[in-house]
This record gives sequence, structure tokens and C-alpha cells, in this order.
Amino acid sequence: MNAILVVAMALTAISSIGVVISREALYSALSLVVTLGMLAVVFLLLNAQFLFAVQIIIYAGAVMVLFVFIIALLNPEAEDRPVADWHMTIALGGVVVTTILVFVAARNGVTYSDRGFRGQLIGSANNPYHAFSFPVGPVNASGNVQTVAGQLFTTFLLPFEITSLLLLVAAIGAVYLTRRAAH
Amino acid sequence: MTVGTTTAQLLLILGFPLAGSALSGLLGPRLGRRFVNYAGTVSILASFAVACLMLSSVVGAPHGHSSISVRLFQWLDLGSGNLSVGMDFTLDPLSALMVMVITGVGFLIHVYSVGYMEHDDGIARFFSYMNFFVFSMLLLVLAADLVILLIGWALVALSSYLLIGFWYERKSAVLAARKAFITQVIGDLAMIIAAFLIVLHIQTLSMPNIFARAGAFDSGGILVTGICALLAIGAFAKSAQFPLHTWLPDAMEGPTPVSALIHAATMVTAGVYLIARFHPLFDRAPVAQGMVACVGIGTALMAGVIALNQVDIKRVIAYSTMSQIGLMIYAVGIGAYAAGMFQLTTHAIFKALLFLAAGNVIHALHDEQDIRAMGGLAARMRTTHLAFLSGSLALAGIPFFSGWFSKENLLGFGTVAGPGAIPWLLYIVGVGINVLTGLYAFRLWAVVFHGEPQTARVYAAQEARRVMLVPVAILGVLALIVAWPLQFPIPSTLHVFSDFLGSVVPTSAREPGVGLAVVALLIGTVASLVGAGAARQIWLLRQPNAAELVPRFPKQLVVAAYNKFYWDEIYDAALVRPTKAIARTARRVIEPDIFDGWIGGVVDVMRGFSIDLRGLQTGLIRDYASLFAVAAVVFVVITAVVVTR
Amino acid sequence: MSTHVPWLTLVMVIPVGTALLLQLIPRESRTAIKVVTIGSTAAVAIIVGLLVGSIPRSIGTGAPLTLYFQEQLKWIPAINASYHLGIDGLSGWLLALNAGVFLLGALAVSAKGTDRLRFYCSLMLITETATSGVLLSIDLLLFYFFWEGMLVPLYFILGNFGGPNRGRATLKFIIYTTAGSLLMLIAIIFTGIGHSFDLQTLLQPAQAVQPRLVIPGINVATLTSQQFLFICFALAFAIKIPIVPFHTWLPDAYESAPAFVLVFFAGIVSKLGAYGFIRYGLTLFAEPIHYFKWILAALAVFSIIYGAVMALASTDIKRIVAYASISHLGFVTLGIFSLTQNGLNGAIIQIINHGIIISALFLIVGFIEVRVGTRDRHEISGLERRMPWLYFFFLVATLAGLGMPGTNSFVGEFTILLGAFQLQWIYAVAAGGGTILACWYMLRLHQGLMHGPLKERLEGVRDIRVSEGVLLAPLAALMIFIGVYPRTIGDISKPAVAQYVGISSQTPASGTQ
Amino acid sequence: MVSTQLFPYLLALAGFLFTVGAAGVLIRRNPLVVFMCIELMLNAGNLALVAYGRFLNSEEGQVFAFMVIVVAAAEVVVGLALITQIFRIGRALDIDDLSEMSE
Repeated sequence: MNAILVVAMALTAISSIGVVISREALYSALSLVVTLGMLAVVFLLLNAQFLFAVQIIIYAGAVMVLFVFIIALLNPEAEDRPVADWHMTIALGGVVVTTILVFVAARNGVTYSDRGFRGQLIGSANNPYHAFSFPVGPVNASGNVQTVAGQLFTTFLLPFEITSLLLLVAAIGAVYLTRRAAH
Repeated sequence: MTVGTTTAQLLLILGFPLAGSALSGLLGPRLGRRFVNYAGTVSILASFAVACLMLSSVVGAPHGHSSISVRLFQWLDLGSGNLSVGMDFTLDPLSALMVMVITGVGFLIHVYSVGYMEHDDGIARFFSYMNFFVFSMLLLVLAADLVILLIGWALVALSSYLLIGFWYERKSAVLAARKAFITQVIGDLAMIIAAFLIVLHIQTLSMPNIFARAGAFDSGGILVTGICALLAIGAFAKSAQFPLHTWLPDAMEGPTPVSALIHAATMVTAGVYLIARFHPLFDRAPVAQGMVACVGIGTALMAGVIALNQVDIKRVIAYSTMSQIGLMIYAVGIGAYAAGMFQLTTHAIFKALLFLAAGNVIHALHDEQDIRAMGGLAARMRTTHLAFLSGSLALAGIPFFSGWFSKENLLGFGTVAGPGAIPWLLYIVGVGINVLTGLYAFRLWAVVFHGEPQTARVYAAQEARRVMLVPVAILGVLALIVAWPLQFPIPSTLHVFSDFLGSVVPTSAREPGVGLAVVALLIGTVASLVGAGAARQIWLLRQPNAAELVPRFPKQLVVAAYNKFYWDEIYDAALVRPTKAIARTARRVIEPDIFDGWIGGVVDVMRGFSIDLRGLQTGLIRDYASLFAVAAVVFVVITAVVVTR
Repeated sequence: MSTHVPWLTLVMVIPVGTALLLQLIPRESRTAIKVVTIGSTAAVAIIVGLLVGSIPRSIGTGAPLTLYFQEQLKWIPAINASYHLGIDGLSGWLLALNAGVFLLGALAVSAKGTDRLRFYCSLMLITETATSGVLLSIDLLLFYFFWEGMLVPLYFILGNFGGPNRGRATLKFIIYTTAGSLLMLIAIIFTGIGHSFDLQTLLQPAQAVQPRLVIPGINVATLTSQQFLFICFALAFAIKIPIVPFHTWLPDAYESAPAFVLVFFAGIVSKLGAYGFIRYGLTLFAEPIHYFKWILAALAVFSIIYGAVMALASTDIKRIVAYASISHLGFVTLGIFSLTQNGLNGAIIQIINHGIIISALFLIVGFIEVRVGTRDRHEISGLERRMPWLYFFFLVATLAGLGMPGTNSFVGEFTILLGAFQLQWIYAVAAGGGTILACWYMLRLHQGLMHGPLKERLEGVRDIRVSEGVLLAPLAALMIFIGVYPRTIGDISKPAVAQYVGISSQTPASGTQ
Repeated sequence: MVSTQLFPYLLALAGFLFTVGAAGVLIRRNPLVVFMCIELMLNAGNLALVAYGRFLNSEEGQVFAFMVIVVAAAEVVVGLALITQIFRIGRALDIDDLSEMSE
């Protein structure tokens, strides 16, 4: 399992670079498909079966199809080059610095509490990560979808309903925008 | 007297004028002149009728029970130790007397006004204001709580303001009204501060309680002296005493009935009433009393001198009013409260009479007020002339006219005002004022009614209509006889009046003995007769002629007296102009440069910053996003690395 | 009234709900829009009237503050911020004033003559929700939310419906008030974080005397942290009232706003600063307020006199009224910082009075401006002949404005001056001098416009219409009624004031009945 | 079973994806690609949520990730509609050209 996870993670990282550096929008889109698919695998391995399904259905099935469709429809010319001035420096620096920082922080168990940022050594008694207990019980008992749904429709019902409203608004907005263009 | 009937009487006596005012004001313009004439006068008559009932119940009350207080409702109550005021009214001999004067004289003046104002469009407004004044004045004299008294005190000033400015298209009337009002507010403020001192010291503003607890103040102490001095300032403002006297002559811009009612008979004497009412405090503050007496006699002297040098008929009478009230203030200042109130009563009658008679003259001469343009009216306006003569005789203190009784009575108390030179000096000046009064009273009478007519208008003058003549005639008779059954200026002879007031204002312990009183009476009477006789010589017989006499006096004195001793100019230069200059400076310099300026300085600094920062605003999303990213990373680094450890 | 119904929430929700509802009405049905707006504000006014009427007259037993009709829900539990509403004798009266001025504002707006009526009415209703929220919230954070929220609709109102100078004036007002309230936000966070934002909870423990903060390095003792926090609060409130050095937004904003806006803008918004001082200054900052009362009371006296002097110097009739407003609000401030029961009761009475008087004065000035076409006091005279009814209402409002005994503001000024006298007699005397100046400028304004010969240009001026008289008549009636029977306000404000004074003097509110 | 040792790497991957997405936003000109990069950033967030949820033994991470997906979908719908619009009125698909704020 760990091996599969490592491979999926590596593929995610590589294909994400592809999204940014491909010159053609279509290649970017295809790289993104890979990234999202590999992320779905990561989700599955992290016991998030429901999200795995959602990721595949919504991203691969809907969003990316839409992207590819639009690209095909508009057929934009190939970009010559990405911007290569100081923005590039910031971008590259940001990628490196942030990744390392996050890794170091996570590795050292830096947490935020009401007393500010605090670092703890891994394995110490105060480190919340020294003894993970996997949610085997509830997942095995009722299945991931059921537990997530339980949360979604009880505790987070209001945000859930609000997102549905958001979707509706977005749909109406899209129709409205494209309809006006017809005139 | 029971509380129930007293409450009913109070409500009626206050309600009639108020209702009359509302009816005249609201319905008057619709229903027309006839309605207003009736609404305006009948309301006061009804009030007068109730006042008579009231007086009879006060007179008929058993000894020691002639004072009754009622509370209509609690006005404001902020808890113990704080402000607590009731809408309280007291009916006692003092207030009953004042109510009689206000409604009685007031009614006659209202009737007179029907004739005087018959050609004026604003009759509804006029009667509305007049009735409102009567209501306010009644509120003032009936109030049993200092705050309620203050309300009445200010409302009479308001009615006075409205009536002085009645002919509002005249600039001078408008200014006079404002001046009167602002002067009154200065007095109000002094009284309000006096009220604060009282309530903070003895925790009550209810007047019966104040008087009952007057013992809480140290006799002659600084506190009670301060309170009395402040109350006296209020009284001075209302009664046009120096240094708050300048509004009264200007107030003659109002219609003549207004001058008669407000600026002669009732409102201006409220100061005397106030001091008499607060005598338990004044009795404990001899320094304040002395100040009051000095101011009173000083004003009386100054006003008398000015009256002698004025040429406007109403202004002469106005200054004479000021002078007479000065005498009353002097009386209450030396503790002769009943004597002061007696003078107040007779003065209300004869001074209203003089004003109304003068009003007849003015009316007949089509608004001519300069006495140099009159003369020889006696033959053309017989009744008015007789009435005016009666008023002048009373004013001058000629024996057996009402003024003689009251004024000699008052001056008699001056002989025992106290040890030392100053009380005697005041008394001597008081006697001098008797001479002065005789002089200006008969100067006016002689110049207006005798001698050769000075203008063509005089030849065309006709006697006033009956509605104006009857009130004048009634007052003329009253001015002669009203004092006879009440009080004789020698103690322990006839003292109905002082007995009547005795339960409220106990007769001063310092009462002149009979012998001293007779001597004082003779001196005073002789002085009055000398003044009147001299006036007859100078202005009626013209031997010697006034024109010859005037140069014998210092020229500056005559000019200064003609210019009212320049008090208006002094106040203008000392108070009005500096305030205006400060206001101009505030508008031109302080507001824009300092108060707007400091905020402007902050704005300038901010603007400098923003100009520096403008270089970052390229307008490209990309640049903004980059900056955002850098800032985010920097923030994370700072928090993670610096803050953590 | 039943306490099971969330009346206070209703008071807040009705206006904003109506504002949403208005969007369903077509823009063109102006009458319908106006009627709905009036109906909504009237409904709020009725509810508030009943609520205020049912506030008990006796000293409450709730600790530390007695509040009625309370509602409490969790809002942000993590930082102990709650949706806590309640009223007492103080906020009750302000709420009544609030409901009254907005009803008046709804009545005053002309259905025909106003551009974008629906937009305006919506904004006005949202403002009402915000001002009600300021008065109702017991939670500091909630208070701040509404305090700032009020500025949003006001910005659009002033920016869209003002006179020629509106851009600058609006910006000045918004920046001024926001600057003040941001400092207050810092102080609120400092006060509440890690503890609670609920006023009731914050007041529970006795406040220990805090040491003065020392500037490190030079070792100069400054003020305690409490005092610094109070300064932050005080600045926000002082700007809103405004007290004199912070007042310059007011004349500009009042000058540019039309009368129907000023009815509620001048009627309630500036009173909220005074309310804040009593509700939060006296309770949370008992020690600092005693420390600073001398300077604040002195500033109040200066406001009284300075406002009066500026009113004397102005020729624009609207600016005169605006400066008069500054002067009157100085009395309110003086009453508050007398820290006596008399002064505070007077301040509450005067807050109500000023709302009534200033609304009336601005309406009158507006009516005159519309008819005459100028605001220069020298250009207008002798209107009494043409407009007797307006003259009457103007007279009553003028007299009330100058503190005439028998009108409402005499009650307020008398009690305030009494309180100030208890604090320091010289303050009362100086403030009393302000009343003499008030007399001067108010009478000069009134007489200048109404008296004197009628200018030829003004021959055709008409008296106010019935619909305009209907606006002024209840105001004039209230001015006289409160002057004759001030217990109406005093009885309800008294127990609340006793509590605030009790808290501010660190002693339990004792029954004075 | 996934080793807990991988947790820091998962978070690092999330950070990496996020910054790569951000870099794309910064350096790409084509609005379509910029959109894809935003999707990348959103997914980075999702990954962090899911990873934390997994290791803190809570479903809430997934719930939030689900909502993020919904929001992302809504955003894509509107965004793409806008892009077609821009294309239809005949403007080049270049973010710098489209900026109205510069100059």
C-alpha cells in the first residue's frame, strides 16, 4: 500500500509540473487529468472512498471534459513562452521554499494552538502524531460513505445547503452569461 | 378652603386664559375679529371671577389656615437625593393678591385692547399672546415649586418677547424683543444657579419646604448670601433694575396695552414678588438685602433723572415705571415686604392707567409719540385728561391719591432701615426721588395736555371710543380710592393690607414708631408737593421756563440723561461686539485652520505615503498576485520561525 | 408583552426584511414603495413603543446590569462572542427615538420628488436595522458589527442623495468615523479576547486596580492599560457625538444632506456616541472615566460654547442648525461626564429632546430652503406674513432649541446643569453662558427669517402643506408635552441610570425608592 | 495500511501542488491554463484536508474537501462561461491584455 501511495504521489507531483509548463493548453489539460486521477488514488488510499468517487466523477468526468471541450471550441493559439521575468523567480522560489517549509514543519510536528505556533519533537508525549489511531472501527462498521454522509447531513447541513445554492447560482449565472452573448 | 376646591379653582384660573389663548390663536383667524374680542376678554373675566372667589376664601379662612398647597402631578422625580419636582401650586394671601392684580387690571387692559387694536390685522395673534401672558403670569405667582416658578418666570418673558415684537415688520421691534428676551435669560440663569445651590444644600425645590428649612442656612453665611444675590439678579432682570435695565425702554416698541399690562402693571413687578416670596432666605442674608436696597434706590434715582429728559411719551412712563419699581425693590430690600407689595398694587393700577391714557393720546394722534408734538389736548380729550391727571397725582404721591398711601408708607420704613449712614443715605435719596417723581409726572402731564398744540394733528384729535375710555375711567377712579380702605402710612392706624399679607410676610420687626412715621410722612409729602409744584411752575406756567433752566445744569448730565447714560452703548462695546469678533475669528481662523487643520495635516501625511506606494500599482493582476504570494510566504516564515521559538 | 416572542430580533429584522421585500416592488410604483416603508417603520415604532412602555419603573435586580427582553444565542463560541440582545431604561429610550425618527424619515421623503426612491428606502431601512442593532446588542463584538454596519448604508445615502458638496462631505464623515471605530475595534478585541465579549460577563469580576504602563528604556509611567483602552473607545464615541476637536465632519455632512435624510441622520446617529459612553464607558471603564471626566467635561463645555459661537458666525441656515446641534450635544456630553444621577438622567432626556428638536429644525430649514431657494440668512426675511403655520412650528422648535422653560430641553438642560454643578460649579456656569449665546443665535435665526419686512422676491412663498404640517405637529407636541410632563422619560431612565452610576462608582446599585 | 511516516510527505505534496499552481497563475498568460492552475491549488487544499482528516481520525476533513470540490465546480462553470464570452467578443485570450486596471 505504501508503495502504491508513493508512486501515486510522485505521479501527482510530476504531472502537476506538466500543467504549468506545457505550451499548449490541451497538454496542460491532459496533465491536469493525470494529476487529478492520481490524487483520487491518494484519496482512496487515505480511506476516503467517497471522495475518490467524487473526484473521479466531478473532476475527471465533468470539469476536465468541460475544459477540453472549451479548448477544442476556442482552439487558442499555442503560447510562445511562459512569462520569464521576476515573476518566474518568485514562482520557482515559492515552490521550493514552501514545499521544504511545509515538509519540515510537518515532520517536526509544528502545530498551532491558542498559544501560537509550537514545535514538538516527533514521538514525544505531546506530539499528536506519535500514535495515530486509524479510523478502522467506524469505517469498517458503517463504511466511509455512510460516515461522511452522516456528518454532511447532520452537523454540516447548513453549509451543505448553502453550497447547493451556490451551484444553482453558478448554473444560472453561466446560462445568463452565455445567453447574452447570443444577442 | 379644601384641597379639592382649591385644585378646581387653580385649574380654572389657569385654564381660562390658556384656553382663551388657544382659541384665539387657532380659531381666531377663521372666526374673525368679533370672536377673538370675546374669547380674549371673557377668558380673563372668567379668570377674574374665579380669582374673586379665591380671594374670598383666602380672606375667609381661619387664622393660620389661609395658605394651601396642592399638587397637580409629579413633574419629575429622579429619586431621593436628586431632583424631585412637583407641579405644585400654593394659594395664599400673597399669591391671591397677585392673582387679583393680574386678572383685574389684566381684564381692563384686555377690554381696552379691543378698541386699541381694532384696526390691526393681527388681532387673533394679539389676544392669543395676551391671554398666554396672563396664563404665564398666573403660573408664576401660583407656583409652589421653584422649577415651576422658573417656568412661569420664563414664559412671561416669552410672552413679553412675542408682544414686544408684535409688529414684527419693524426692525426696531424685533431687536427690542430679542434684547428683552436675552436679558431675561441672563436672569433666568442666575435663578437656575440659585436653585442648584438650594437643592444641593437642602435637597428640595418645593418652596414651602425651602422656607421651612431656611434655618439650615447660616444666617449671614456666604451660601445664603449667594443664593439671595442670584435670586436678586433674576429679579433685577425681570424688574428692569440696574444693571439689567436696558431692555425696558426698548420694550415700548410693543403695542401700548402690552406696555400697560406687562411692562408696567404685572410682569416687571414680578421681581418684587419674588423677593417678597423668598423673604425667609433674604431675611437671613443682610448683605444681599443691602445690595438689593442699594440697587433699587440707585435705579430709582437714575431712571427718574432719565425720565425727566425723555421726549417719547411711552419712554417717559417706562422710566417712571423703572423708578417706581426701584422703590419697591428698595422696600423689599430693607425688609418692608408688605409695604413693597402695597406699592406694587397701587402702582399696577395707576401705571396701567397712565399707559392706557397715553395710549388714547397716541391713538388720537395717529401713532405720534413725541411729546414735543403734542400739547393742549386737555380740551379735546376731557376724560382721558382727567384720568391721566388722576394717574399723575397718584404717581407723584399727592396726598389722598393711592400712590401717596403706598409710597409714604414705604419711605416710612426707610427711616428705620438699620443703623449706620448708608440706610439714612438711601432714605434721603428716596425722599429726593419723591421730588423727582413729582417733576417728571407733571412735566409729562403739562406738556401733553396743556400749552399750545404743537402740530396740526392735535387739532384733529378726538376723544377715544367708549370701549377704550371705560377701562381708563375705571382705573382713574381706582387710582384715587383704592388705597383708602387698605392702609394708612402711619403704623397702628389702618393696616388691613399688611394684616392680610401678615401670614406670608410677617410685618418687619423694625417698624417706625408713630412719631417718626408722622415726621417721615410730612417730609415725604412735602417733597412730593415740591416736585409737583416745581413742575407746575416750569412746564405749565413757564415761570421760569424749562429752556432757561436747562443750561444751569451741567451740560454733560443733561446729554447723558437724554442718552440714557449710554448703557446700551457700553453693553454693546463690552459684550456684544467682542462676542461677535470672537465668532468671526472662530469662523475664519479657528474652524478652518485649527480644527479642520489638524485633520488636514494627517491627511497630507497619508497622501505622501500613498504617492510613494503608487508605484506598486501597475494594474496587472500578475503583479498583485506575486506580491501577495511573497507576502504570504514572508508571513508564514516569520510566524513559523520567529514567533515559534 | 410575551417574552417568548423574540421582539428585539423582530425590531431588527423587520426593516431589513422590508428592504428586501422592496426589491420585489417595481421601481416605478413609488407610492407603494413609500407606503411599505412607512408601514414597516410604523410597525417597528409600535413594537418599540410597547416594549419601552413595559419596562419596569423599579430598580432591577439583575446583576450587574438589569436587562429586559433578553435574547441570547451562541454566535462565535470559540471566542465567547454571542448574539445577546436586551434593553434597559437607557437603550429603551434611544430605541424609541430611533424608531420615531425613522418613521419620521419615512414620512418625510417625498414619493414623487426623490430619485431612485426604492434604493433610498432600502438603504434607510438597512440603516434602521443597524442603529437598532447598536442599541440592542449586549455583546461588544455584535455592537461593533452594527456600529460599523451603519456606515455602509449611510455612505450610499449621503453619497447619492446629497447636495453639491456631498462627495467630500461623505468621505470626510466616513473616514473620520471609521478611523475612530477601528481604534475601538482594537480595544474591543483587547478587552474581550480570551475572556468574553458579553458585557454582562465582562462586568462580573471586580476590576483590580491596574498598574501604569511604563515606557521601556526611559521609565516614564504613562497610563494604565484600562485607560488606554478607554481612550480608544472614547475617541470613537467622541467623533460620533461629536465633541469639539473632532467635530468638523458634522457641519459639512449636515450641510450636504437633504432634510429627509437629516431627520434620522441627525436624529439618531450622533446620539449613538453618547449612548456608547454611558453603556460602555461607565460600565467597562469605571476607573478611567473618573480619571478623564474633568477633561471630557471641559471639552463638553467647550463644545457648548464653541458650537454656539460658530452658530453665531454662520450665515448658512443649515450650518447654523448644525452648529447648534454640536452645542446641544455638548450638553449631553456634559451630563454624562458629570457622572451624577441628575446629569445622566438629564443626558438621556436631552438625547431624546435633541432628536426631536433637531429633526424638526432641519425639516423646517428644509421647507424654507425649498420654497425660498437659498440658505443665506441675509437673503430671507419676513416670512411670518406668508407662512403663519411654519412660523408657529418654527417658534416652538426655536424655543425648545434655546432651552425655554416649559419646553422639553429645559428639563434636560436643567438636570444636566445640576449634575455639572455637582461636579464643578464653574462648568455649570460656563455651560449656562452657552445657553445665553444659544438664545442669541436661535432668536436671530428665527427672527431673521420670520420677522422684518417681507422681501419682494419672497412674495409668492406659500405656507407649508398639510402633509408637511403633519410631520412637524407631533414633534412640536412632544416638545411641549415632555416639557410639561418630563416624568415620561425620567421614570424609565431613572432605574437604569441608578445602575450605571452604581457600577461606575464601583458600588452595587442600591435601591433609591 | 498507510504508514504514518508518510504524513509529512503528504503535506509536503499538498504544499508543492499549491505552490506549483500558484506559480502557474503567476507565469501563464492563457486564462484557461490559469484556471487549471487554480484547480491545482484547490486540490492541494483538498489533499491537506483529507490527509489531516485521515491522521486525526475524523471525517470532517472529507466533508470540507467535498464542499471545496463543489465550489470548484461552480467556479469552473462561471469562469469558463466568462472565457467563452471574452473570446466571442473577439479579444485575445491573454490576461495582460485583458487587464483594465493598468495604465
